[in-house]
Amino acid sequence: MTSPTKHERRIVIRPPLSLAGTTRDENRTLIRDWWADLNSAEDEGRPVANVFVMGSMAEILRNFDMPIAFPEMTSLQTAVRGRSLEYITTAEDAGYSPDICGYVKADVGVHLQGGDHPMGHLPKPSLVVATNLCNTYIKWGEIWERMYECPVFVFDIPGWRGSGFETKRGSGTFRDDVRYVEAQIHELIALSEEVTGKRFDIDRFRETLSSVNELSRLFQEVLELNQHRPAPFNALTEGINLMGIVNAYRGSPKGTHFLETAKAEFEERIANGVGAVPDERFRLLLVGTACYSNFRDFAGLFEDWQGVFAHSDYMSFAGGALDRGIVYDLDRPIESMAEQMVLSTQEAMGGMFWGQDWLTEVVREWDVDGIVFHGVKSCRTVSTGLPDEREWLLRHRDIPGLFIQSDLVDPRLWSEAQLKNRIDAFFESLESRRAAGARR
Amino acid sequence: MILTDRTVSLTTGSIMTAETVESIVDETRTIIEDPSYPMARRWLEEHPGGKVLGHFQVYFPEELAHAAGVLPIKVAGFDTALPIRKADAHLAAFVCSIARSALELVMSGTFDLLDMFVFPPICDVARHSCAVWARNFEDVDCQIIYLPHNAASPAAVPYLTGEYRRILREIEEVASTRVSDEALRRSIEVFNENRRLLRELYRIKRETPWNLSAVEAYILTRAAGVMDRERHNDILRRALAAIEQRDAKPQDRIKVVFSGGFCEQPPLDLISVLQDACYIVDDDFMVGLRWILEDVAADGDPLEALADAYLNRSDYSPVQHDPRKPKEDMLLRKIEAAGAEAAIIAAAKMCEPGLEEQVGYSQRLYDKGIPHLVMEFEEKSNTFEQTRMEVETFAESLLFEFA
Amino acid sequence: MSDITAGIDLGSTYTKAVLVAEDGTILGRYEGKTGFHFAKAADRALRESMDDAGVDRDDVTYVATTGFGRYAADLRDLAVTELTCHAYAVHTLFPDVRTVLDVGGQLVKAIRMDDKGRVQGFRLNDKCAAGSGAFLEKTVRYLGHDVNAITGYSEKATKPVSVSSVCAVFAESEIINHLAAGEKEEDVTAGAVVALAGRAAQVLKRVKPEPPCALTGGLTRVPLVRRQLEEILGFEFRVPDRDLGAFAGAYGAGLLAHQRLRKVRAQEAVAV
Amino acid sequence: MLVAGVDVGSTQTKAVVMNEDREVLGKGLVPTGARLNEAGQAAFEEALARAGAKESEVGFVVGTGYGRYRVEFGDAQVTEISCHARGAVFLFPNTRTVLDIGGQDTKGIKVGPDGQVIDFNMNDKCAAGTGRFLGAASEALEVPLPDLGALALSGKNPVKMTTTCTVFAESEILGWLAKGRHVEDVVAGVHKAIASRSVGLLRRVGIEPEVTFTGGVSNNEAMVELISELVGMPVNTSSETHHCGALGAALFALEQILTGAMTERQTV
Ligand SMILES: Nc1ncnc2c1ncn2[C@@H]1O[C@H](COP(=O)(O)OP(=O)(O)O)[C@@H](O)[C@H]1O
Ligand SMILES: Nc1ncnc2c1ncn2[C@@H]1O[C@H](COP(=O)(O)OP(=O)(O)O)[C@@H](O)[C@H]1O
Ligand code: SF4
Ligand code: SF4
Ligand code: SF4
Repeated sequence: MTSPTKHERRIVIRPPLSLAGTTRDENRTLIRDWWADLNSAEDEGRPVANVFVMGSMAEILRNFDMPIAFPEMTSLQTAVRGRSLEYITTAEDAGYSPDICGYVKADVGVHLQGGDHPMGHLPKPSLVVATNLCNTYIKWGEIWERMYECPVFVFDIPGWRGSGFETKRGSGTFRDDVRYVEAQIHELIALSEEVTGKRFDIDRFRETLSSVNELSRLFQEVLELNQHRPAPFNALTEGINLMGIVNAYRGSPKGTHFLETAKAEFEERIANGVGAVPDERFRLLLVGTACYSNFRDFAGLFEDWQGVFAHSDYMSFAGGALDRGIVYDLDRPIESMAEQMVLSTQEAMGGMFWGQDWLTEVVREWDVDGIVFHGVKSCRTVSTGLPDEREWLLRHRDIPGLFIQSDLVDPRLWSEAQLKNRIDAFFESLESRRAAGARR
Repeated sequence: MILTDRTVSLTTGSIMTAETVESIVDETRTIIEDPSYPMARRWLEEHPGGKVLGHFQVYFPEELAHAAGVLPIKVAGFDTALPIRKADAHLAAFVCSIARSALELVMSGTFDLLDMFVFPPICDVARHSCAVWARNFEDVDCQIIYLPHNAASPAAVPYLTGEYRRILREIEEVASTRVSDEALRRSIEVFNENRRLLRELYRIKRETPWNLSAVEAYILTRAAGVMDRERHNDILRRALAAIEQRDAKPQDRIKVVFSGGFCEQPPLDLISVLQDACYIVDDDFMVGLRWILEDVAADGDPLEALADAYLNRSDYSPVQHDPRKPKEDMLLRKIEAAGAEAAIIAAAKMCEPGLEEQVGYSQRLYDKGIPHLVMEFEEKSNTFEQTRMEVETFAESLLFEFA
Repeated sequence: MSDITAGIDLGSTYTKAVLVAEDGTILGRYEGKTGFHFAKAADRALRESMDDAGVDRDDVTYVATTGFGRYAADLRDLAVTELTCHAYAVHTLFPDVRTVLDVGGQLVKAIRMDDKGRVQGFRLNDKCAAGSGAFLEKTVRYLGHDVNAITGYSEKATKPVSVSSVCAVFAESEIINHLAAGEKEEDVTAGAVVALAGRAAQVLKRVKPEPPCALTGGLTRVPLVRRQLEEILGFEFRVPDRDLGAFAGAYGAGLLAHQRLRKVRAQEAVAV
Repeated sequence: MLVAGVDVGSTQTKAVVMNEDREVLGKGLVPTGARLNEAGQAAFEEALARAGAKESEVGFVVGTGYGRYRVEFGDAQVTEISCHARGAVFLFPNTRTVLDIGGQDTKGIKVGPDGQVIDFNMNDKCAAGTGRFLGAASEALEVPLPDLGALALSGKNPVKMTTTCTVFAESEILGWLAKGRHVEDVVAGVHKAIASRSVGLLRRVGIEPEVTFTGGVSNNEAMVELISELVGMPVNTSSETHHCGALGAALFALEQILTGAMTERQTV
């Protein structure tokens, strides 16, 4: 039961796989293209929209050929590139409190430094769409509104009203919700027409919807591959690459192509019995996000124990509900989109705020040994109720859970010794559970 | 039950002769500082079988509950009178104090008096709280009243009218009753009266702050959240009559507007430290109680009238984005209307919306050359030495004569 | 005879007092541990600074207190906050300075002021010991010395160790580990000083400093603090000479006492 | 054959030497100081001396405690969370909840009947309200640490501490004395602050009887009393609870010897 240390990590010889690395390479190309698109739009003076991963409105915005910037992704990239702290302190120097979401501050820092980002130049938004799925989105939008005087459209989707509450199709509340959302789709279309000077094209809209249907189907298939033992991919490390593309390329054929690539690579791993983590011993489920400022170390703390993340709730809520199965009805596109938005908001928020049932199901279907709840200081949307959820699952479902804290992007909140202590103890307890189970 | 003799006299509503502001405020203070919600319990004794609905900050259309004969009460945290014992274990460490207090009320059993609880989704923490509550508070109907975030959308009023109707149905179910439009209109009248009285209180504060201290005004306002409105109206009437008799001498103090009390409330002692150094001539303490700025129309569809008032005749706060009400402009207007020379831009510790707003406010005030003090507070803090130093320095910088 | 005022700064750890003549000349001063009793500390401070100046109680016409214990001293005629005092003292010493950084025992205070020495804005650090003078004191105490050793050690250092913990208690363990790893005492002390300067710079940036800036407080006695700040921020700091940096609060209080006295005198004149 | 457990703590290093019948033959306790490895060795040697044994008789040493990462003391390392759990159940077999208050961290652990960890929680980043705080109080008041508890028990009107930050403890304590409060009331206030913070932490794992209080602070009778009061039941402590982490480590060492391998984990 000794805690492993880094230098003990083993070198494993894997069978040569013909598709190895294809997903990673395509991911790199696509992300590079995405940046190039943002930058050329800026150079040519074309409008750029800032949107968020939960409710990107790609379905509508693609119609106007507006490149979409995801500030959460660009903030995350500052962390992966090891530069988030510099931006965060720039924002804090401008008066943003240490207790404000680090994504917001990293982004504000980039803008305050003239848009200079480690991966390119961050354009000024011409339009901001913020959904209510995270209320901080709205506050974030207001910051750009002040900086650039750009319109901020708050796209409001009532959805979730509380535990066990479903606004079922056919109910009066569902109709009210859909009508409100539909009205806003029309408002957003009108606003986008105004910003871009382009007309909305309903046929093109249908094409986008159909592409999202396809994307959603593939995404579900990819996630399910990880029900295999050993899990072909790590939902923590490789999961984030998937997330980047399904968000940035939602509604584009390139997005679906990418998922096909990933699926093929993972299937090949399964066929060859190759797992994401060599000699998988523990299967985990991540609730919350990773720590991107110390991404490798974070993953390493679990991999040292041969633990793999088979799934994460992040793949669900930050995936724009793709994992829940989106099926748009192309015969009544706008209405259908409104309905899907209400339903998926309800599910995504339910999973986030009232997640024990969904988590129990994942634990069973993905055959998970324990849940890692990662409270991130930046994000109250993800973290507020995690301790309660964890306690509930342990008490009512006997599912072991570990609660750890750090941050998405703020390396000052990273404390490896403390994390390691907790993580080691958690694995030790999983091990003794296993031993007790074997004895019985 | 912790009721003093004086409270009883207060609650009977008999107007005593030569009542002073101090006596009314003292009595009210013991009520609002008691986390057991003594007046709600008293109301339940007076209304056997009565139902109580709790709601979280900022705003809830209490008329809906009132019309159904249900007592609406507002959660507004408590200072050290409610130590947090159990709630901390259920929430992440970086969550504001009011969310903790609210959960503590549930877990400590104080909220056994509730039959229904409603959260407006004002922020990430409030929405989560609803789920946490529901997991730990199974006997009570916990839900979200969806107050629209796209306030300027033409679809918002019809949408909110529908949502009010939904909530009204839920309340009717809890109270086993049906609510008529007439009953709603009568309730609107009671609350219109309440809003008028509060406006009067705030007028006095703005115009003659020496006759009504910030702490007094705060206590009198906050009482609205913990007792029935008829009773509160009565207290306000008596207090206003007593204030009329006051004729204090203005002192050499700066006039400031306090911003940042829209959700979590600063402890009374903190307000008192602030008022030692300046006159707080306007503020957003418990802004939800005064959210609607004009009388709500008592004719037409009452639910629509309430929805329209919420969206279109209302104040502003960091938890609402309304392109028609840029918050800095609204604050500047408030400062001007109150004749204030400075502002205190506060935020509750860990309150994301409040902290973000601080930056916008202070930037604009800086540009306009309006002196302002930026500070954070926490409902549970009990030392104010640092705040005292800050606010005194601030006042010194405006009052001291420098060569 | 012209007026003499006393400025007494009842700090959280140290009490400082300065006797000030009308033209701003310093006639006497005192510094000692604040200890248990603010009132007693104030009495002692006044008495000893009078001894230092060779004047009697009757010569001191006005007493202004400042600092954490400013209200606890009954002998005061006036209480002013230390922010106002530091700003005014710096304004008097360096009329063109608009930004002051005061690094003391418990708090770091950054102050911006106008051309009259009036405070325009300020920021304090969170009340957490990480980055406070008290932490430095603890560090050298751990090494078996008192505060006076900080300066000597930090001047001798050649390569300060890095101290990354956010918490002073954990930082202490970090420091202990550095010592265990064979780092020199001076490099360890300097490491703690560097960490402190980094935090102080953070606070200063919050008030949007405009150079030239001035540095005050007990940590002006540690030249490395200033050098480190200058390196981080890229501009120069003025530090009052004759050790006045540590006495800036008391000096400011003494100067403001003169201001107040003049106003009182003027009013009396009108009344007569 | 003998085994040993060595707990290299942030403040004190503890060691236990045990035989195959799970009898403790000797204990060691030394201040950790700056040299973790030496402290571990010194405590180990002290325990050996008390046991009247030689190092060569010891078949397996498990290291634990905050220092185990730095020096990788012993033949294997286990976290102090697992060790305290195991040690507490060994000392008090009905233990279901463990509270360990050490020099710079506090832990709440929920344990199963075999001493396995079911759940745990510990303080993060901020060391406020840990054992070190008592040390600071003892220095500020010039009362020796072992006498602090008795003094606290005599305080009838505890003051309300506003900070539990170790570094600021001193000035707040002096502040209270300056206001004329009695030393015993101030000390009582200090204890109350730590106790309520620790029990708050313990609540996060849920408090189930019996509760065993371990770590250096379990030597303090006032803390034992206050914590019993706050958790609503008497808590277990004994002269062994300070050594609980080392004891648990020794038990793990024994298991290693008896079963050959504790885990199926292979080494390189
Ligand atoms: N002789 C000295 N050498 C080095 N540092 C000193 C010396 N005297 C004081 N200090 C530092 O200054 C701090 C006290 O600063 P001061 O401004 O007097 O604080 P306060 O007003 O809060 O008591 C001490 O904590 C110490 O770090
Ligand atoms: N005899 C004693 N009486 C009271 N408290 C003590 C005694 N011995 C140690 N302590 C307390 O225990 C703490 C050390 O506990 P310990 O569990 O050894 O911590 P660590 O493992 O982190 O070094 C000290 O900070 C001190 O407060
Ligand atoms: S609070 Fe969370 S979800 Fe919201 S913007 Fe920040 S990181 Fe994203
Ligand atoms: S204080 Fe702020 S963060 Fe807390 S519930 Fe209120 S608005 Fe939300
Ligand atoms: S214990 Fe550490 S983190 Fe906590 S307040 Fe003190 S110095 Fe700061």
